[in-house]
Amino acid sequence: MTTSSGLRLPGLLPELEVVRKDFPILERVLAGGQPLVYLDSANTSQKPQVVIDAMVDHLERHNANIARAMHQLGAESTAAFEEARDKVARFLNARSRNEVIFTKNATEALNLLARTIELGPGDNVVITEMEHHSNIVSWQLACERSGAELRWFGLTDDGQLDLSNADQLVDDNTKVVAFTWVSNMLGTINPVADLAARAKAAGAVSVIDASQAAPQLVVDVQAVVCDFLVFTGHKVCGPTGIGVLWGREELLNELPPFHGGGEMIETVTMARSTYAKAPHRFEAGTPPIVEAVGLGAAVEYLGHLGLDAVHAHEQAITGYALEGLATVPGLTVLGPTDATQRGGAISFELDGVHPHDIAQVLDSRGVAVRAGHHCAKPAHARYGVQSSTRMSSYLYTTPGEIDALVEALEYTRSYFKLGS
Amino acid sequence: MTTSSGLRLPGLLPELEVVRKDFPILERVLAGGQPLVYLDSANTSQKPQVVIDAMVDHLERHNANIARAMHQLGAESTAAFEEARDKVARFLNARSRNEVIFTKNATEALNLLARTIELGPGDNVVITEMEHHSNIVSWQLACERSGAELRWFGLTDDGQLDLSNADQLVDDNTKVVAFTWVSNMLGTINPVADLAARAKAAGAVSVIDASQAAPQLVVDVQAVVCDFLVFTGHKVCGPTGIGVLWGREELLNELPPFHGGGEMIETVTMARSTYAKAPHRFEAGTPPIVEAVGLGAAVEYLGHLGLDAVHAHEQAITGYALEGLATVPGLTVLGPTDATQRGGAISFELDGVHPHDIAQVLDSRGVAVRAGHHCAKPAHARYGVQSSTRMSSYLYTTPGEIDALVEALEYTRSYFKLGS
Amino acid sequence: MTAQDLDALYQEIILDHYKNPHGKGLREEFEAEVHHVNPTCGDEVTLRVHVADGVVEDVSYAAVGCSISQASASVLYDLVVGKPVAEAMEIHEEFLALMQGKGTVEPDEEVLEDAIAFAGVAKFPARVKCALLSWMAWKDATVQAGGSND
Amino acid sequence: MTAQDLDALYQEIILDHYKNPHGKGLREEFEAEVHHVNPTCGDEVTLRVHVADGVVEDVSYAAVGCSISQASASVLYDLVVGKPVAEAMEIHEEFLALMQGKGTVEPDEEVLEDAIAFAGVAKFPARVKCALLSWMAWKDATVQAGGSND
Ligand SMILES: Cc1ncc(COP(=O)(O)O)c(C=O)c1O
Ligand SMILES: Cc1ncc(COP(=O)(O)O)c(C=O)c1O
Repeated sequence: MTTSSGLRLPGLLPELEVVRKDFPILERVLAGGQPLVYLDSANTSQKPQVVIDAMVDHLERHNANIARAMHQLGAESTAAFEEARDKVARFLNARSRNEVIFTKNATEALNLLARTIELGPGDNVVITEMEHHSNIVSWQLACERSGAELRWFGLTDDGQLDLSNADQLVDDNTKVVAFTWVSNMLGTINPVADLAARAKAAGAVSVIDASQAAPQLVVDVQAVVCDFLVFTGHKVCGPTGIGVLWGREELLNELPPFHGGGEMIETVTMARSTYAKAPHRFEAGTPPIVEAVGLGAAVEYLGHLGLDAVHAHEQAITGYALEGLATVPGLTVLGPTDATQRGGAISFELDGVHPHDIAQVLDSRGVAVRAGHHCAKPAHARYGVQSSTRMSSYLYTTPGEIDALVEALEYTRSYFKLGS
Repeated sequence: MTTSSGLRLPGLLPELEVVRKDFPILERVLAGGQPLVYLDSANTSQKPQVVIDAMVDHLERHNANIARAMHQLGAESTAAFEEARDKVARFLNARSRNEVIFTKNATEALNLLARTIELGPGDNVVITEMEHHSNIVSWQLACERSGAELRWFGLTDDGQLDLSNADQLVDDNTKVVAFTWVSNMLGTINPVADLAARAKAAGAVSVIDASQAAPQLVVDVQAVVCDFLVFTGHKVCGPTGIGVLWGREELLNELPPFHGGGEMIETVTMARSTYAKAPHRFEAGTPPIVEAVGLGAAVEYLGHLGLDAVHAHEQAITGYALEGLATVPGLTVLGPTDATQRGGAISFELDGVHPHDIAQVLDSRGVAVRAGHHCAKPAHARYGVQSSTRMSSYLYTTPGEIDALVEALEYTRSYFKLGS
Repeated sequence: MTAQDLDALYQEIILDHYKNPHGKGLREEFEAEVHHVNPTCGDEVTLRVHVADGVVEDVSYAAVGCSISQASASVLYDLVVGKPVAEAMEIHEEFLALMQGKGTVEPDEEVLEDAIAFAGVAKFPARVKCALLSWMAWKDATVQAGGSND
Repeated sequence: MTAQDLDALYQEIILDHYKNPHGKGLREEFEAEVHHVNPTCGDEVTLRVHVADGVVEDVSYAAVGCSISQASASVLYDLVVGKPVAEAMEIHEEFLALMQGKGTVEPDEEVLEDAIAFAGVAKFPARVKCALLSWMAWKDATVQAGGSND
């Protein structure tokens, strides 16, 4: 029922019903016979069959450790892993495959940078008030360790970065400017190329958190002209357990090693060791092999659909959702309300009902959303909000699912006996 | 052919042929129609169908982010993830599930400790000359950062730890004693309870690398009385992308945070944050969820077979292999030659043929072994060896496969025209 | 979860306490104050205890949170104020056992009174933390106040 | 891989060079010495170059490694010693292209002589590093010696 809406919005992915068939979980029936309406994709995306199949094929037919193994399975596994690196390099339009480092998730990628970029007293790091905790706490800890100062861009009332004091914030002592491309709470799309250029002008490195951008926008590291960029596998149709750190090759090779262990070395004696170049320098230990294979299949899948088409779909659904949400009495959207200027995560408040309670009632109707601070407490605090409810769509979301959300919100209001 | 050996060694797993059917890859036919003889399990183990199926079921039916998601899929995913923690806690006989921290691999677990245990000038860290690079380089880097001194136990000619100067090595300034339970190169099984007691007596913490022990021995952290212990998922029939750090709960809660990010916090403001207790304190970001599910299924699978039975099988195969290898002219085994005193990884040299060349010829017969330094360069250097060939069996290995190895080694000798 | 589950969770008693919480507000007489947070959702409670002669004289609190967490603070107030600390701690234990029982524990109405309405919450692991937020804060504060050393 | 693949890899020429390596040993006259390691297996080469008047006068080396890496050092010696540096660098390029061609590049016997026997190695990614170890070391050393700046 939720997928059969007669509505045909311009911009939707062609053959959306066929695309949905790629995702086995979308056929899941929940308790009480409710069909699944999954609107929590900014939290984690669902996985298409090709990704699952690529992983299963690897585990059932090609599993072996990589690099170190010289036998046939080892060669196959190594080739599959390194091919995944090639696919990610293409996905990001990286100059070289050596610029792609596989990490555990976006959080590890950010912490890798916060641990290896040299900072000291007198230096400063500039972030923003709309960052995910991963791009806040990592730098707080780095500043505590090093004595550097942490600064941040504030936010305007309408959910944008406040750049009015940018010249004072980013100064000659700035070593790092780290910011999100798309906010996971407000949906705001930031002017990343400008921010990266500002960092460069000040002699600082730019770090872009593309965790929410990579799923839905064309991410071209050469076009943005940034220094480092991270994203996480599980939000781009890939599995958990894998993330990506991209960095300019010469910068990566200037960083000291992160973890010590197998595969990151050149040679080891008990007294001292020397280290390999990027990417291996930063991939100590057995990497997430089958996860890389899954991620490779995922970005290839996105490439086949076309990121432009995915983005258009996201905008169409987001616009439709903003319209629908506006019809719910007492509902306030946090962040920009122009669908063409924002990502697909929409956080909102509903007068008189706590987000936990909203999410709970929605769940009883099969509608899956997130409630809480979405790992963005400071951005919530900025707007005087303790927690919010967030719906987030993805390439498989239908207008009918948005209808189901809006109906379920109406039901929530009546369940908690709110007048209209 | 390789699995049909008439031989019935005492100690083999009952119904070995049935057990082998659990592992789809063992039916793999390699180039030239060769059946796979997989003797590289110390590098990574193969995966039983139950592990693959558990992962697929999770991805196709229950996938959602954990902890933060309040909807039905979120609850299912969280339950599956936390159940995996319970399974691992039981596998290790941990006092509390809070003592089990999921990491990316053993390497990350060791580096987590090397980054968070406080060290300073005057302190020392004691390791051994038979460690895997992960348990060497991690501490080298920690000592470089902190000014602490790195010390190590040497090795005796017969492949054991040289404990003769233990009282001088481990002294009042020792903060950490880190050592492997089973050597991945020599196969040596170390007296871990004694070493842990020695660390305790000196007021140091003990760190056990159980990466090679967990697959084949009963690992009981309460019986060993150690402080920290790590192992890696992919060597115990689980997937890549996951490892385990176990630590005594009170010690874990004394350590500072490792990575900053989602789920490891209590509260976050732009200026400062406070942190959750273990295990969450050390699990910043989206954890390897489907990997934990796979690992949970893997340790449960091992539990059903019985670690005692797996160990007996390993000993039977290792004894048979040592006998077989002894028949090959010019072959020298590195490490203990008494099967009851060692693990299942057997490294050896063959006069006149380089390990790469051996592995290559073996591969042409379908026999998969490892050649190189096995991430244990110092142990190789100790015995004046540049690199070696390593065969490593596991619970699915048959005597027939050992026969195939020995025949292939004979063939290697004749291929390189070595006289007998 | 189904519509019936929803009704089992949001019992009338809970919604009543949510709309009209008992004992809410921070009052001046207290020996200990604590601040607890639910890290997942950011819900918070600041809670003060006033203990005299081994008796819980007052529990006062300011809380931001969902219906379950608000109602459970209100029920806590009703159940412990006026009781000897030892008895209040036993009630705490009983409520904890109910919440952690995954829906298998039968609540004792004699002891838990209105709190038996939380039996339905125990089936929702994500909400158990909400129900326990103020209870955990109360225990923490009471121990700090020296009212109990267990 | 099959038995035929094995024979394609271990050509007679390779095994001959392995058993009787040309130019092996470290000799005294040199402008640069480098030490390269194959991190995966630990194979090592110490290599010295002696360049005079733009000509590769000598390449001397001590190496520990497999048949492929040993034979390729021997073949390197044969191919570059006595050649002008520029020409030797071209041979290097040609050998590199052959090794990185995944078995699709047809080697030019005029230029590569015995080194054409390494065509089979290109099909084994794990062994390409072995074949290139001494060649990479030679290029590194020659650049350091100022013999070439490309
Ligand atoms: C003894 C030992 N320690 C540590 C490791 C590292 O494990 P991983 O590469 O999964 O981090 C290994 C395996 O490679 C090992 O054998
Ligand atoms: C903007 C942003 N940055 C970082 C992250 C962290 O990603 P992960 O939890 O996979 O490390 C997320 C998602 O949780 C995110 O939305």
